Amino acid sequence: MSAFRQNVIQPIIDLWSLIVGLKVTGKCFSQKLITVHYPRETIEDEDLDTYGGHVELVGKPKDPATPKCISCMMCVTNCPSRCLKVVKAKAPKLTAEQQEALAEAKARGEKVKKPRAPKTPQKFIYDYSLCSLCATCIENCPVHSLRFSHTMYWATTSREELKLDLLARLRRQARRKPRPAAKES
Amino acid sequence: MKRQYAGTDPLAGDFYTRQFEKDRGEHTLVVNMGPQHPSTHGVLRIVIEIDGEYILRADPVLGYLHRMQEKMGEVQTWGQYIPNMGRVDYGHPLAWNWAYVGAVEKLMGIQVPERAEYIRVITCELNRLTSHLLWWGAYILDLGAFTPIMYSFDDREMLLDILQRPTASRLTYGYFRVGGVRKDLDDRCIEMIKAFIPRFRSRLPMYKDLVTDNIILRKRVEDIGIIDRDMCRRYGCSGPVLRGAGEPYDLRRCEPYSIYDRFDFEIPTEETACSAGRYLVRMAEMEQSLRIIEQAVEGLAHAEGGHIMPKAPKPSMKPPKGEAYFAVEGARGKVGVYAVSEGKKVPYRIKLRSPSYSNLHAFAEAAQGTLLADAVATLGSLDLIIPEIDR
Amino acid sequence: MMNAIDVHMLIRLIIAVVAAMAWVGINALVLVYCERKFAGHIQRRPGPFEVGPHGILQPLADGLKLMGKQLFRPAGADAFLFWLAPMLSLLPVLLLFLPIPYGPMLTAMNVSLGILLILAFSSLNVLALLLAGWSSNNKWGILGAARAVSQSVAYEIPLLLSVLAVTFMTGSFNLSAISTSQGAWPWQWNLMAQPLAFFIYLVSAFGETNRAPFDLAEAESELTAGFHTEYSSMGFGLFFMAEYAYMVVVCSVCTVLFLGGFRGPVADGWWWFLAKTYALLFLMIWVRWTYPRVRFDQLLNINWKWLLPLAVFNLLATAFVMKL
Amino acid sequence: MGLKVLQGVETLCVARCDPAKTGQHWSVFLAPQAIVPAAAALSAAQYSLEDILALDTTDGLLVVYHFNAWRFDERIALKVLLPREDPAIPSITSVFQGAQWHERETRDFHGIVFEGHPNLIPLLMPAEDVDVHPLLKADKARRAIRDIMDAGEIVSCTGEIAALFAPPADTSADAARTDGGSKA
Repeated sequence: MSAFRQNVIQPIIDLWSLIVGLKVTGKCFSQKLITVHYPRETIEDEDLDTYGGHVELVGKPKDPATPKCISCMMCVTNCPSRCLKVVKAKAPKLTAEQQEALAEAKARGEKVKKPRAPKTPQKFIYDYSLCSLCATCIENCPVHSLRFSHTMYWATTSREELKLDLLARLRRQARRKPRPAAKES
Repeated sequence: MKRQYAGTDPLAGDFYTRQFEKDRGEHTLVVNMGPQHPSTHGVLRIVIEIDGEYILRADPVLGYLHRMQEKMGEVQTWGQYIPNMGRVDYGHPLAWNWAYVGAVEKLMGIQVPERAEYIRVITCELNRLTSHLLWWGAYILDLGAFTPIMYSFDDREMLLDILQRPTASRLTYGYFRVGGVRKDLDDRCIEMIKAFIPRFRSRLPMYKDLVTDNIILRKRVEDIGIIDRDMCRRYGCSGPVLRGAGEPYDLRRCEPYSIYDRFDFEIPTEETACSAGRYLVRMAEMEQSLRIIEQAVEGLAHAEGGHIMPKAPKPSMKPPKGEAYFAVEGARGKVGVYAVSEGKKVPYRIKLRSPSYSNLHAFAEAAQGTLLADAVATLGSLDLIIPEIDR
Repeated sequence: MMNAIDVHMLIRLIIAVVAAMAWVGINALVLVYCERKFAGHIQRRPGPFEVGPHGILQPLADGLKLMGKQLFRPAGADAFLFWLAPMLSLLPVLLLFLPIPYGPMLTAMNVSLGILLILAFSSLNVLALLLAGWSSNNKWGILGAARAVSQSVAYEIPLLLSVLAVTFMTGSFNLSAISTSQGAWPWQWNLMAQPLAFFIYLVSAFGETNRAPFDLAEAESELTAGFHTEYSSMGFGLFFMAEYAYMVVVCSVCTVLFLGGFRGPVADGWWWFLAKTYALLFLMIWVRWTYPRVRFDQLLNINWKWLLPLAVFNLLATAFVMKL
Repeated sequence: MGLKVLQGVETLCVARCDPAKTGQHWSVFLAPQAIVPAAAALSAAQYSLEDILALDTTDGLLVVYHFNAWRFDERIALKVLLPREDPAIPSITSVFQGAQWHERETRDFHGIVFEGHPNLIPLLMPAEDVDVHPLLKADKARRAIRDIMDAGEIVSCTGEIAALFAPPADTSADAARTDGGSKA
């Protein structure tokens, strides 16, 4: 009897689960869509703000076109993917007159200050195709000059375009949104 | 011309096929399941000898996604290796993060602040949910139902939004640091988690109605792919595979690490040792993870310390000489990292013990004598992540 | 030489076949679109949306894409059989549409043995699947073909028996006669008299048309794509069209046999026929996007252990009742 | 109090480790021929295999087997030191079938031959690179065992193994080696 129950009655009862399944999908069919039609709609900014896109430079608060970066190379040494390339700026070359003046001053026994190399880097190249977005550079920057951008919708057609000149990018950003100080005046 | 292939030679296959065909019986067919097969999820390849549709022998061939992660560990500094951990297992990367960071912390004798421990528990459990949801959808897809993966991804997207806030990424997290985590959980994140838990609780019955109770699915997974306790021991299986065989072995309880001893949760087990057992264990685990997250979010409110210890080691840290083994409970089982330091910036040796590797190894024995369709059901129930197997 | 009636018949036949071809094409396009939209909404996404308003031109674009692709034949495949198979799959379908009564006067050929004609020619599809799988020189293809054959052979029997039960009641193989023998309202349909036969027919129909949850011959997660693994371009396209055409045929026949065909409340006509057929098609789509796939031995067990005894029982009961 | 599980197995060195520091409870050095009996003893005591790995050291190739128990928290590391030339060790696949892949992987990475393995073909490395062993260290990067791990709290030990962990006696030769290493 139990065999009959197990082999004949039970399967018929089990068919109910199929109806339940249809009910679930039927219910979902009548519900609102939950996807975002990408080109026409985008997701909310609030979710986008936390997205870690490629790395970008942070400008000085007073001069957004110049990065805070002091060319200390911490980011370059710590990067596991070796995707950053920073070229330090060289000390400005002295003109002949300046050199003479310097030599004179030295001869007079004054304390001579040779012009130092500016701390701002000359080049800041970043290869997004290599980057693993691990944030090691961001954490290890002593002056907090790096951060994640929020560019989620960026696509390129060639690998070369993934090499970014972050300095140029920063200048573009600064131009696009005028600094708050300028607004006030 | 056309018939010249009928014999053996030019298309007889590669090294592994030839190795496999040495023991081939008469009147059987050797088929390659993968590396491009819809249900091997990536580039797993299994050479199968079939008689009709019955599997006589199966032999997984690995290495299609082999990246030599262990060698990479020997050329990078201790801190630089962390992002690699996100790439070993894309399903549950935070477990790998934790295993590696934990091993280094053991080497250095670091005590992590309480708040950081809570954050680790919360994010790791959320990540376990994403992993189980991914598995669930993909497994049902393997069994032929297309719709559930869309529902599971609906929930998974919300989890990814939550995890994106502290980690800034959505899949391959490199979030843990030696001494803590990279970024604190903000209020909005806590809010989102609190909103997610009741929503997900209400979704679980729907999953049950649509799939778990479905008679077709039950008939597909019950008594298929038996991996019992002894097999688990011989092959070193762990995680849901072992718990599906009835052994309540969960590292969060049996080898308690971090602050898991503070939480009240159960370890679901099933005695059946079949695919259905493993399936049910994972479904029950999702509920338990929710419980842990609930308690951890409460605990986080009055946890001491910051999200990372003060003066946390830099990427160029130099752990003292020694060896350390640290294992955590990942979504697939025991995730272990064995690190050996010579006291330099660069590790001397890093061994990654991945759960999928051992779990897959048991497949060959479990699949013997089952149907081809059962092989898919068994393979899926093991919840394999190929990059983790090949490392 | 040829008398006037023959010429008349021939012209009629040609028109009918051309119409059937168009009908198959249109149905495939509409059904593909409906299926994708329906599946999309079940999964709470919009489905095709980009080509044309609400993606309505998507099937056309897909068809063009299929035609534009390279016709590829794997090394070692038997060229003749390989290309014969898709054609063999689609061609008999055109015949199947001939005896179906779409409206009171809308029948291509009022064949007295209409239902037998449909059952006979639809069996040719098995041959196509077998040839496709065999000639591809692909192991998955052979497995798919083997599955397809045993599945089709098995499911034809209960299908036939459930159809026979209806013909016992009406006493005719003519589909128009079966339609008109039923009333306009749902309770006058054969569905009410033969619920078991309807159920058996429906389940067997899923098996016959290789639709999920019985799509084992092409079970993509097991056999990659089964018998049509190696087909590209329109080779695949023809199989695809044939599958949808068979769905339409099976649902049309079901409408005629159990749902009153073109009969309906207020006014009889092709609109009722289409509405009922498409309702059945939607059911098939709905089921496909809900259930997992059954295993092969289970599939055959369902047939031999459940459907066949039930169908025989149903047939005997019908005969008994009719005799009374 | 020694390690009860391995009673009856010939061990070279048994040492208790600090699990808080190393994650291991016991570190046991064995002779190559003792590995199969040791694995059998562990198997009989319901231990499960975690992993097998090898370390390239100046003292030779150190094969490490990790076993652990389910019912209680204990991880045992079995260590076997093999010569660098023609390293070979009996396979434990007859006891733990799960060792098959671990041993194949170790052969791939370090070139250690596991005798008695049913199918010792490349696993993760491509078949054409049978003789490439990526985890073998360059001469300069190689360290002695005493430089990479502690002996732990020794319970019993033979002189041979104790010598591995003893501070270098012959200062001239060893100091030169370590200096060279640190410069590199």
